[in-house]
Parts: sequence; structure tokens; C-alpha cells
Amino acid sequence: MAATPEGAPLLQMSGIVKEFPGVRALDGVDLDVRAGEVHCLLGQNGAGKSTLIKVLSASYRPDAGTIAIDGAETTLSTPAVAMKHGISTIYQELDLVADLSVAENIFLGHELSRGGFSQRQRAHRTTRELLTRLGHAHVSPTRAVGTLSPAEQQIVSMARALSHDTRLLILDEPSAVLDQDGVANLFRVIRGLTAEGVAVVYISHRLEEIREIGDRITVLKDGATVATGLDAATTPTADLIKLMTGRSIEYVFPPRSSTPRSRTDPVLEVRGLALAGVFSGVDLTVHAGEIVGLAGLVGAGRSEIIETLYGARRASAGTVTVDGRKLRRGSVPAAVKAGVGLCPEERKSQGLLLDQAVYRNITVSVMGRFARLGLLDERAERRTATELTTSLDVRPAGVDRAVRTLSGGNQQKIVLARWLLRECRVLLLDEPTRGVDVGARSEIYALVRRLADSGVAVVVVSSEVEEVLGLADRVLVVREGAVVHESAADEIDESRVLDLVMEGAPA
Amino acid sequence: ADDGGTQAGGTSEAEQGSNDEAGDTVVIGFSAPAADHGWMASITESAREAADAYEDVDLRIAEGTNDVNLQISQVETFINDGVDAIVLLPFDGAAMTPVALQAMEAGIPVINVDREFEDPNAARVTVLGDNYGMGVSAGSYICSELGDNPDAVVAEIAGIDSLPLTQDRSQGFEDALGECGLDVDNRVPADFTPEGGERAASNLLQAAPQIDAVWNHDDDQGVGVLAAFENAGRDEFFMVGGAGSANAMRSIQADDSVLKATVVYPSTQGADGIMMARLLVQQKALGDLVEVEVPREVQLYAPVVTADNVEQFIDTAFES
Amino acid sequence: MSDDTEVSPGRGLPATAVPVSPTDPTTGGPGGERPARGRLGGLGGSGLVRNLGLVLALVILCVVGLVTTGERFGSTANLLTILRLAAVTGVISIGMTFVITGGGIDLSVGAVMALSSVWCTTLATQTMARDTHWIVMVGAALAVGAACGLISGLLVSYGKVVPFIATLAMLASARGLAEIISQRRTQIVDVPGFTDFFGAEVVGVPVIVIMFALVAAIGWVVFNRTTFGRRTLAVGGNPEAARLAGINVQRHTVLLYVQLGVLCGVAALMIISRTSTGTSTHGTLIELDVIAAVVIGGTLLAGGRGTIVGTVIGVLIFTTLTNVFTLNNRSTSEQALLKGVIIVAAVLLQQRFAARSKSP
Amino acid sequence: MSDDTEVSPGRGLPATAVPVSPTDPTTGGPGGERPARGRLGGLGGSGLVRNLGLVLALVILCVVGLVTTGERFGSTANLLTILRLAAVTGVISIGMTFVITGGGIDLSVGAVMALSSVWCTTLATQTMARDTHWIVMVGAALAVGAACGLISGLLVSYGKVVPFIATLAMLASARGLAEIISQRRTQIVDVPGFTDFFGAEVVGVPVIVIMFALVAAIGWVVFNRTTFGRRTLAVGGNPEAARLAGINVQRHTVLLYVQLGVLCGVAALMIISRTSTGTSTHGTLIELDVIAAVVIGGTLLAGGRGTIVGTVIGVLIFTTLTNVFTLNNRSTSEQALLKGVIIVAAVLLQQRFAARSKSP
Ligand SMILES: Nc1ncnc2c1ncn2[C@@H]1O[C@H](COP(=O)(O)OP(=O)(O)OP(=O)(O)O)[C@@H](O)[C@H]1O
Ligand SMILES: Nc1ncnc2c1ncn2[C@@H]1O[C@H](COP(=O)(O)OP(=O)(O)OP(=O)(O)O)[C@@H](O)[C@H]1O
Ligand SMILES: [Mg+2]
Ligand SMILES: [Mg+2]
Repeated sequence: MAATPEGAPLLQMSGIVKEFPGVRALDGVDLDVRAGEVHCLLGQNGAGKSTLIKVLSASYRPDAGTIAIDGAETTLSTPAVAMKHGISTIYQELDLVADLSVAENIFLGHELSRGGFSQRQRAHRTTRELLTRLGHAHVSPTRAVGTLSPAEQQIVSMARALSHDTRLLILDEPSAVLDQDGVANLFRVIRGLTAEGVAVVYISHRLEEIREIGDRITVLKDGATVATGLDAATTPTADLIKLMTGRSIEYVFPPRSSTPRSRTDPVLEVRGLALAGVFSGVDLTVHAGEIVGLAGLVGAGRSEIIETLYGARRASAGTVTVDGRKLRRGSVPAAVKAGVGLCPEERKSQGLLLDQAVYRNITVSVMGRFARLGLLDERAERRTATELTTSLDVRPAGVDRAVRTLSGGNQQKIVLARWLLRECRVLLLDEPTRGVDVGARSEIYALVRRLADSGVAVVVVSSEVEEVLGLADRVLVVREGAVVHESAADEIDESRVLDLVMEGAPA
Repeated sequence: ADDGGTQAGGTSEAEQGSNDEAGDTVVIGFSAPAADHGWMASITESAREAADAYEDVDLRIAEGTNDVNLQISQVETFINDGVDAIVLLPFDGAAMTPVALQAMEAGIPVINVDREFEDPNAARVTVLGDNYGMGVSAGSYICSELGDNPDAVVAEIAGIDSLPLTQDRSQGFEDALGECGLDVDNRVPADFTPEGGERAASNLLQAAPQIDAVWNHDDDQGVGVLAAFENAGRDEFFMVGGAGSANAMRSIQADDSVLKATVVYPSTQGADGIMMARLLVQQKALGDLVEVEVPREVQLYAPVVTADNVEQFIDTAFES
Repeated sequence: MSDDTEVSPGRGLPATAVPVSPTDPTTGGPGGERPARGRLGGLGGSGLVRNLGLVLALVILCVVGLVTTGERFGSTANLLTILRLAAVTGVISIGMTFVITGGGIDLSVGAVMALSSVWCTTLATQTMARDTHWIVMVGAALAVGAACGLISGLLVSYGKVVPFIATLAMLASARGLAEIISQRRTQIVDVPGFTDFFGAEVVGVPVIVIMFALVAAIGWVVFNRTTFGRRTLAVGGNPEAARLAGINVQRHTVLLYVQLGVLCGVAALMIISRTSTGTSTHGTLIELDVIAAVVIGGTLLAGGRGTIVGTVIGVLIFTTLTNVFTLNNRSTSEQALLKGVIIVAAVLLQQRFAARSKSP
Repeated sequence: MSDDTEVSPGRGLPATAVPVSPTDPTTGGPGGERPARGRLGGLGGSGLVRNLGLVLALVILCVVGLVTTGERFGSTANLLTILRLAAVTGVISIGMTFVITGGGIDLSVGAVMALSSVWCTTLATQTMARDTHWIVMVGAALAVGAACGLISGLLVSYGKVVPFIATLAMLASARGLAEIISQRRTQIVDVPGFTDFFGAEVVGVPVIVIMFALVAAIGWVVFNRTTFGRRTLAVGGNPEAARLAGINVQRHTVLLYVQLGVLCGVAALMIISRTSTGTSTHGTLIELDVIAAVVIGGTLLAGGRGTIVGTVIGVLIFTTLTNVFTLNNRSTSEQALLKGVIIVAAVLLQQRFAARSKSP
């Protein structure tokens, strides 16, 4: 379904420059998008993808460069103007108002109203229709968005974009919070849109998705276009990676240790753990040096399991034992004291101190290590943080900049760095590589494996089945709040996991 | 009735003698609490007017404040400045005593107005209103009006409760009522503002379904109090005011409300303080006295103003 | 404003979308895990049910009033007294609910009310009012309030001065100006039409109580049923998201302060009619009462969540408390001591209920 | 607390980690595009440079003082007067900076200071102090402050009462209690050792100014160089993230209010020594001055960002302003009017500088 190349492209951006204090985020980017195509934007973390689309949605004003829509040069002065041109955006950091309902969020800024009075019935009806068409009719229009899972919030964003008269839909890493099923649903929606002539700009770090949905590719590197108009179906992966990173990376998981871990002492033992209304009867044993993966659909309750285990939610039943000592229920300090660490799922709300410097974010849970009599040795902190950010390839490299100014993927690396630094007996990782680029991924996998080899018990939750199978020694499949399968990772393959995960699930 | 001769204390009284002739310029520092009600505003205003009347007085007025810490620093500033005299109406007399002592030790005479210091050495001259006496006057007047009716309901709308002056007034009131076997049945504090007076009075009317007499400490808040009475349509009682604003006196004169009397608490004290300071520094004495020195203490009288004698007072009353 | 654009839902969506069961079992009320910052429980929209704890606190207070003072508390006259006292704080509190929900705060309300009351009772204004119509005074009061609100709003939204500081500055300046204009005199109102109108009663209910009820009702509708209300929540809850959704956050912020300014003008009219005076001391420290009523009602001080019903109950709780104390002839000190304890008790009570109504 | 476990930093890191040049040219101050909510510009950590605009405002104020009043302003005696005045507000403001940065607020500081001053000057305490040592009074003042802080802290962190309401309740109760204990009388201090100590001067500098300097210095170190300060920033910036990072948010919150309570006790000692009295009216409305100084200094009212240096400058700006006004003999009303204008001007100035220092 390649688009017709004749006529002026729907969108033509050229020479776009955007500077932030100390960083030239965009340094002469060119991009053209045709009606009816899915145009993929590739690039490492911090390459400038999100900044580019924020320029496009008029969230930022560019410092230089031109934007033409339908061949006519245009100034996009405010987000409202961009919307008038039919540009709808789903941002990387979901920008919804937590306390407003689903319907209110969808129509925020272009409320259905008569004489200033909201037409709530009409809004709810329209919302229901939108959600049904997106395959998520179970989300109630009156529910507060803050209570939805990230995947459901993504759907709300999508519905919001569709509630406008959209000609150009921009999706910034939409699949980061979705599982296979969700991605398939998303692609179905995208195909429907492009068939009607809507253009889509699609950003993702998962190359297999690009192959499946994309028509053409533009690659950004350090804020500049390094290649454009590449054919999404045929360009070899190695070439793409070379273009993005400037080097070649073989994308592999680190080798598993040869000695069977089940021989060692169990470090973490969970018995009959339950959280009222979400999951129950979860048993889990993790040995020293072992990596256990939790696979499952989004919303299956995997995050809840490890958050409960960590004491961040109060269990309604069951026990958690670390090194033979029982943990007090619902107490994070108790878990931390016992050597448990949790790298949470949502980096912005659960992980980061956005206004604080990078190094402070990295050392926040191990501050005691850098302190003598409560006095901190900031130089040691910076040194350690710099080592970590370098090995994770955080860009830009300075550890003194506020985390807020980092790109999404780089922020994720900071959250992860904190927990890699921490001396833990048990490390719980929830979606550790969400939004992280290809280059940094293998580095993260290697680090996690190295930690395990040093005797840490690791639990990884991921929606990418490939990641769970590749990284973990043992895999648990979670469905609707219950563990439905457990086996060694090399005794099960991707399609079997998918079958287990889907069984009985809606759609 | 007593002769209220000294209370006026206005410029008109000091006409004779050479006291009004210009002498060396006198720099006077003046500090008073925040002018958050009419009486206090008029204290500062009367001080300014008094100073303006003399070309040899250079008055420095510090920001009115209810923060003793700030008021102390104002006095310190005056000391640093080397003013010739300080006229001080302290927010809290006891709390301002140390810094006043400091000024006296630095050779700057302090004229203490209205709220008395803890230590007599902290002021060269003290110009006092008589808060206790005010309560006594109000109480005695109510006693005389109600006669011997021990069942009569007497209500009191006080000022700011945490101020010592309010306690003194209430004490005087209670003591005077006790003389004729009455007591205060309902007491509500307000805050010296019309708004506070209205609020307090509205609640008071509900608390006491039947009242015979009310003493309201302050005529400024009294405007609100009267408005509340009017709103509620209650007039079975008579009210005595306090401080003696021109508004209140006009109302008494016109006899158009429940306000039948008010107890004067002279707001001219500020002006008196300025005059004392000038005389002190220029080493003059009070013209009408034989004394060659300015006296140590002047206590002003708290007369009751009624329709009978309002003529006598209305000209010196403060506009609030 | 593009509000009325007709939207064709799901334009271009595949017709093959799988319909899922329309009734959703997982739909719970709002709530869920939120940051641990102190709060009043998940008070979401409006409605008595969500404010059950507060209502209960108010009821208990009334019962205490009835038990300790008999029918003196329960009499119509006393209830009207409570409502009359609540009216001034109440009107401002409704406006403050919008400002706080929108992520701001306004410390200048008392000062603006004072300035407004002074301006509209100057000799000049009163003379003009007598010569023409007393509505001139109403116009003056509202205009002064709106102007002050406009300045605060512009400072906050375009000047990017933090609301606390901008409105603190407005507080100082407005009161200073009020003092200068009035020369610190209490200005007595003598415009018969004005006093007659605002002092009147309609079927036994004082006009200012009716005004309060009207403002509360309009406030409720605007807050819960209009675009303006929804946008206020969005601007306070996530200003960046609101901006990206095409809302003019800065203009909206200005409007929020302007409406509060206008309501301060309304409050000025009420206090003028109650005390028959305009003075620079009106409304001293009322800002604390107002903010306390709004916050105890369940509006989030950080913005993004608010309730008009809660605010009204908050105002009533505070006024009733004072009334019960006065009827009981307690000393100010005891009142203060008890007030603190009662406030905390009311909040804890409200929390219990909020927590209970949230659990499944 | 597992924070103190000895660990070799960077454990488990790849040996191949490339060392990056220790000095980083791209390091800018924190900042960047933020939601449109009003603010004071990107004031990050501490240090004079970040507060350049404020320093400039203070300098301009001093120049105005010098120009309009000559050496009367610049004399040592006058500067010490300013500092003595600043000391009481200053000490509390340092503590408030921690509380606000930690996501809270405390309206009860003035009342707690009053209660503390009353408690430590009761006849009983004074008698005991004379019989034993005046340090008893110090102990009493600090203990009362700490106890009040503890109650507020527990209400906020475990009772989950919003800080505004919890501390407003504490305000009412503490002042009520202070009035009851003192029976609304001003209590005179007559313990020679006490007065001698706090009234003394060391090489010409009054003890209370030295105390202020000490508190500020310790506050700066704790805020910027210790785990406690870091945790405060984390708790205020994102309590959920702090909790998940293993910080005991609730306990930390309690500690924040307790330290402020203790500093209110210190302030009580200072005001007692200045006035030689303890009374329930001490510190009335000081909370507004304190919060204004903290916020104008650049601490974010929403928490998560604060600066001790900014707070100190904020306090000095307000006290210097008052001093210059006093020296210049303006009327109170003009002062108020001007004060508002000057505050806004100072903030806008600070913003210009913050914006400039952020651009590359
Ligand atoms: N508000 C900001 N202030 C300062 N620098 C910023 C800001 N936003 C982005 N940057 C910088 O601009 C660069 C590009 O960031 P951008 O978010 O566009 O990257 P990205 O390609 O979307 O990366 P990712 O894949 O991680 O999402 C990064 O170096 C980032 O640090
Ligand atoms: N705060 C909350 N309030 C109410 N329901 C919630 C809340 N958080 C999660 N849920 C619900 O609990 C279920 C599990 O959610 P969650 O997204 O954590 O599952 P998960 O398996 O961890 O998925 P993910 O792949 O996103 O990590 C979902 O139905 C979600 O809507
Ligand atoms: Mg991005
Ligand atoms: Mg999850």
C-alpha cells in the first residue's frame, strides 16, 4: 500500500534547527511525508526524534527551518494551529490529565459544547464509539484517566488524536507500553487510517515493527537527517543500525551461565502472595544468580506482583521471604533493608526526580554509600554516575543536567542505572528497556547478566516476549492475575508463550 | 461631673506662654501599631498634624506594625539615627521595655503613649489613656441607667482579646458592674473593625434573645455592630460605645439609634506625645503648670459622653 | 473557539474492529494509588456523596449546637445569621475554588475586597450614585475587583511570577491604595436605594444569602458542566497537557483571577450592605479563612482537583463553629484551642469516609 | 536503613567503561521548557550565581537606602539593626525552606513560637531556671517547639491531613493554648543568666545575629551536602519515586516538621531575649513573612526545589525594605503600596537573570 508519489508531499520540513540551553537538539533536519504512507523515524536515544515531532505539533517553535503543508509554507505558532492543519500527536510521555475522565481527556481543548455547556451525553457516546473502534470498548468514558494502565492511557491518547479531523497522525513510541496483542491492534488501526489517505509518522526502536508497518524510513543522528526515503521493507537491518549508531552492533543476549542456578540457595521465596482483586496465589522462587522472567499481557498483573512483593502495595495474603527472613507486609523500607530493589515501570511518575541532576537521580537510593556522617562526597557521586552513564551511552553525557532535559530513552537509562548501582540481593526490573535504543539494549542485558552472575536474584517483567526468553533463565507466564506456566527459558519458544498468554484473553 | 479639661490636649490649649515659639529643630521618631482601625489611624494622624503645626518639629513616622520584633528594630533605627526624642505607642508595653530602656540609656528621651512600659525608667514621660477607667466609666453608666435590676442582661462586645488593653477594659467594666450587682451575661470579642463588629454582634444577638444593655469597646467596630442590630431589627436595649469617634457622637447627638453614650478614649494621645517630646527637648515646661519640668506621667481621663454633654466633645473627636 | 465543531468519531477507522462487551466490569470510581503527599482522600468531582464525611462533620456540629444551646441554635433567625455570616466568605471561596483548582492561589482577596469597598463608597461615587442610580456603585465595585484580578492574572500568567508572591504583592498594594483613598477613614454609605436593595429580604431570606446561593449554584454549573470548568481542571492538573491540547493556558489563567476579582467585588457589596461602611480594614485575613474552607472542602492545593459542594460545606463548617462557640459563650482562647482539634477531627472523619467509599 | 551498607561504587560495572572527561562543557543549570505554571525561573540548587537577580535586587535596595538617607543607612549600627530584625524571621525561614522543599508547608510557626515563648517564661520555668541553670529555659523552648512539630508532622505524614489544614489547626490550637497558659498576660523574664547570654555581643556582633548565621550555615550544609537534604529534595520532588527508591517518606516528613518546630523554639528564645517577655501574641502573622521570604528566594512552593542562600537573601530583602522605609519616613499606606510594587519588580528582575544564565 505504498502511497502515490505524485504531487506535493503532505508535509515538507527542511533545515529545522532547535536549540536548548547547551544542546543543539535539531541541527538541520529534513523530512517529507506523503499522504497515505507510514513514515518511520529512526534514531538513537537523544537523536532528536521527539523534539522534531514537537516542532511539528507546534509545542516548540523552531529556531530555523521551514515547514510546508500541501506545498504551502506555514508557521505553526500554537498547538491549536497545528491541530487546525490536521496534525494530531501522541506524545512519548503520555500527556493526559489524570483527574479528568476518559471522555474529558479525549475532547480536551475541543470540547463538545453548546454555548459553553458541555454536552456530556454526546461526548460519552462519541467516546464509546471511538474506543469501540479502537478495540477497547471496555474502557468506560467516565473513568478517571489516572486509574488506567499505561496501555489503556495510550488508547485514550489514540482516541483523542482520532477525535480530530486528522490528516497527519504522529505516534512517538506508541508500542513502548503495548504488548504484542496491543501492537497488532494498533497496526490494524493504522492500516485503516492510511487506507483513507491519512499520513502517519511512526517512531519506534523496535525494527521488526518498522518492517511490518512502515513504508519509508528517515534516520536521524545527533539532530540531523543522515538518510531519508529508505524502503522500510528492504533496507537491511545492519545498514539501519550503522546509520543510527555509526557502528555495527550485533543484537544478542548474553550467554547464560552454564551451572544450573536451582542448585544454589533460594534468595527470594514468595508463597501464596495475593492482592485483593488483582492477583492471588502467586508462588515464586528465585535463586542466587538466577534471572526469572515474567511474561504476560499488559494488565495481566505482573507489575502489581512485583510491586506487592516490594511492599509498595499491601498484600492481602501470602509471605515474601528474602534469605530466609520474612518481610513485613506493605513496607518498602523493610524490603529495602532486606536488600530488595525495584526498578519501577513508569519512569516519570514512579522513578525520576525530574528537576534533579542526573547524578543525584542515580545515587538517590544508595546515598549512604557516598556519605560519611551524613555528609555527601559529591565528587565520588559524580564519578560513579559518570561511569554508569558512559557505559549505558547516555547522551548528552553530562551528569549535572536535570533529568527533565533528557530524551525519553535516556531517562529510562537513568532509572535503570540507579538500580544497577544498588547493592541488592533481589533486583526487580519492570520493563527495563522501555524506549531504549538498540545500541544500549545489549549493554543493559550484559549488565543485568553480570549482576546475576555476581549472585543477585533478578526478576524481569517485560512485554517483549523475545526479551523475556532471551534474558531470563526461567520464565513464568502470568495471565489474569495467576501464574499459568513455569519452565526453563530454553524449554519454551515464543509462539508457545504467546499461546499461553492469549488463552481466554479478550480478542 | 468632673471637669474634663485635660483631655482635649489639642493645640488650642497650649496657646499661652512662649511654648509655641519656634526653637531648635527637634527630630522626633514615632512608632505605633498598625493603623488597622480608626482609633489607631487617628493616633498616627493626630501626631502628624501636631508635628506639622510646628515648623521646628521633624517627625519620622515608622511603619505601623503589630510585630514587636519589627517595632523594636524601628526604635533601634531611631537610636542609630540619633533622633532627639522617641514617641512610642508600643504594641505590647512589656515587650518594648528593653529597647526603650536602651534609648533612654543612649540619652534619647522616650515618651510612652497609651500602653505602659514595664519599667518606669524606660520612659521620661508617660501619656496614658485609662483603659481600666474606661471600663469603669462604661460600667458605672450602665449601672446608673439600669438602676437596681440585678436580672438585667448585660452584653459586652470587646476588642481584640489578646491585647492587654482589652483585658483592662473588661476588668474595669466587670468591677464597675459588680458595684451594682450586675454581671456580664454575654461577651464576644471582635477585632476593632466594622466587619468584625458586625460578625460578633450578629452572633451575639442569637446567643442572647433579650438584652438590656451593651457595651461595645470601640466605636469603629461599633459601626458594624449598629448595622448588625439594625439588620436584625433589635432595639430593646441601649448601647454604650467606646473611644469616642465623631460618628458615634453625631449618632448620640441625633439620638437615632440604640447608641446612647460613649466613653472617650482620647485619640489625641499621639499629638500629646509629640508636644511633650518637643517641650522636653527644647527644655520648656507645660505652660499651665508651675512646674519647670515636663511631668513624668499624664493620665488622660475617660469621660462618658451622652446626649447631654456631646457638644463639649464632638469637636475633638476623631473621624474614623 | 472550535468547541462546536462537529466531529465524526473514529473517522477512517477499520470497520472490522471487534466490538467488545459494552458493559465494563472493571470500571471503578476514581482513585487509585497516588503520590504519598498529604491529601484529603480522593475527592473527585462534586456531589454530596463524595463529601459524606464533611457533611457528617457539619451535622455533628449542628447536633452539638442543638444539644448545648437548645432552640437558640436551631431557630430560623440563627440559621439565617449563620448563612449571612457565611455569605461573604462563601462568595470569595467559590471563586477561590476555581483559582486553586487551576493551579494558582490568591492571597489578595481580602485586600481587593477592601479596595473595592472603599472605591465604591467614596464621596464621589456615592454622589454620582445618588444623582443617577445606585447601580453605579455595583459597577464600581465589580470593576475594581476585575481590574485587580486582571493585574494579578497577568503577573502570574504572562509575567510568570509565582501566584503566592504576585498576589501577596497585590495584597500589600491594594490595601495601601485603599488606605490612601479612604485616608483610613471608615466611609459610611448613604445611598438609600443601595442599602434598601442589599438589605432587603425575599420571603424572609436576606438578599445577600440569596446572592451567595446564586453564586454557589452558578459556580457549581460552571465548574462541573461547562468547558470553562473542565479546562480549569486540566490547566491545574497538567498545564503542559492542557497546552498541548490547544488550550490557551495563559489566557485561561488570567480569566481565573479576573472572575475571583469580580467575586471579591460582589463580596465588597455584601460587606458594605452588612456594615453600611466601606473601609480599608474590610476583609483583613479573610484569605486564610477562604483558603482553609476551600482546602478543607477537598480541593487540592496543588491544583487539578476541586469541588464546589465541598467548598460550601467547608465555609458552613467554619461559620457554624464560630456561631456555636459564641452561643456557648466560650472564651477566645478555648475557641482557638478547640477549633484546631475540631478541624483535624473533621478532616480525619472525611478521610475515613473517602477511603471507605473508594474500597470495592 | 540499608543506605550505609559498605559497597564498592560501580560494582558490577563493565571494566571497559570509558572514562569521560571529568569537566563537562555541556553542563548547564537545570531548567528548560516547563509547564506554564508561574514560577521564579529555573532556580536550581544554591549559590550566589543562581540568585544573581535577587542579589541585584538587594543591592539596588541598599543603594536606594544609601542615596536617600546617606550614611544613616550604611552605618554599622544600622546594618546590625537590620540583621537583628532579620534573625527571628530568618531562623524560621531556614527551617521553612526544608519543609516547603519537602513538599509541605507550615502555617503554625508563629503560634508555635508564641507557645514556646510562653511556656519557657512561665513562673514555674523561670523559678526552676533560677534555681538550677538558665539552660532549663532553652530546653523548654526547644522541647515545646519539637513537640508541636512532631504533632504536625504526624498528622501530615501518618494522618494524611493536608499540611495547610494540619498546620492551620496547629496554629489555632497552639495560640489558644499559649493564651490559656499565659492567661493573656505578657510574662516578663527575670533570669539574669539567660538575658545576659542572649543579649550579649561577641566582638560587636549580637549573639542572636550569630545564632542566625550559625543556623543559616548549618542549614546550607545540611541542605546541600547531606543525605538529609537530598532526601528532602526527593520527597518534595516526587514522593512516589522517593518511596520506591527506598526512602522512608513518612518518617522523613515527620523529621522535617520537627526540625522546623525546634527552630521555632530557637526563634522563641531570640524574641524573648529581644523583648524580655514571653507572650501569646509573639509572631502573629510571621508565617506570611516567612513563606514570602522563602518563596521569593526561589524555593518552589510545590516542593522539590529549594535554596537556602535564596531564603537568606529573601529575608534580607524584606527586612532591608522595611528599614529603608523607616529611614525615609513614608506613610504606612505608601509603604504598603510600594512594597507590592517592589516585590514584583524584584521577582521580575530575578527572572531576567535566571533566564539569561540559562541560555547558552
Ligand atoms: N527541554 C529540553 N531541554 C534541554 N534539552 C532537551 C530538552 N528536550 C530535549 N532535549 C535534548 O534534545 C536532544 C533530543 O531529544 P529528543 O527527546 O528529541 O530525543 P529522541 O530522539 O526522542 O530520543 P528517545 O528515543 O530517547 O526518545 C537530547 O539530547 C535531549 O537531551
Ligand atoms: N491505580 C490503579 N487503580 C485501579 N486499577 C489499576 C491501577 N493500576 C493498575 N490497575 C489495573 O490493574 C490491572 C493490572 O495493571 P498493570 O498494567 O499493572 O498490569 P501489568 O501486567 O503489569 O501490565 P504491564 O505490562 O503494563 O506492566 C489493569 O487492569 C489495570 O487497569
Ligand atoms: Mg523521544
Ligand atoms: Mg506493568
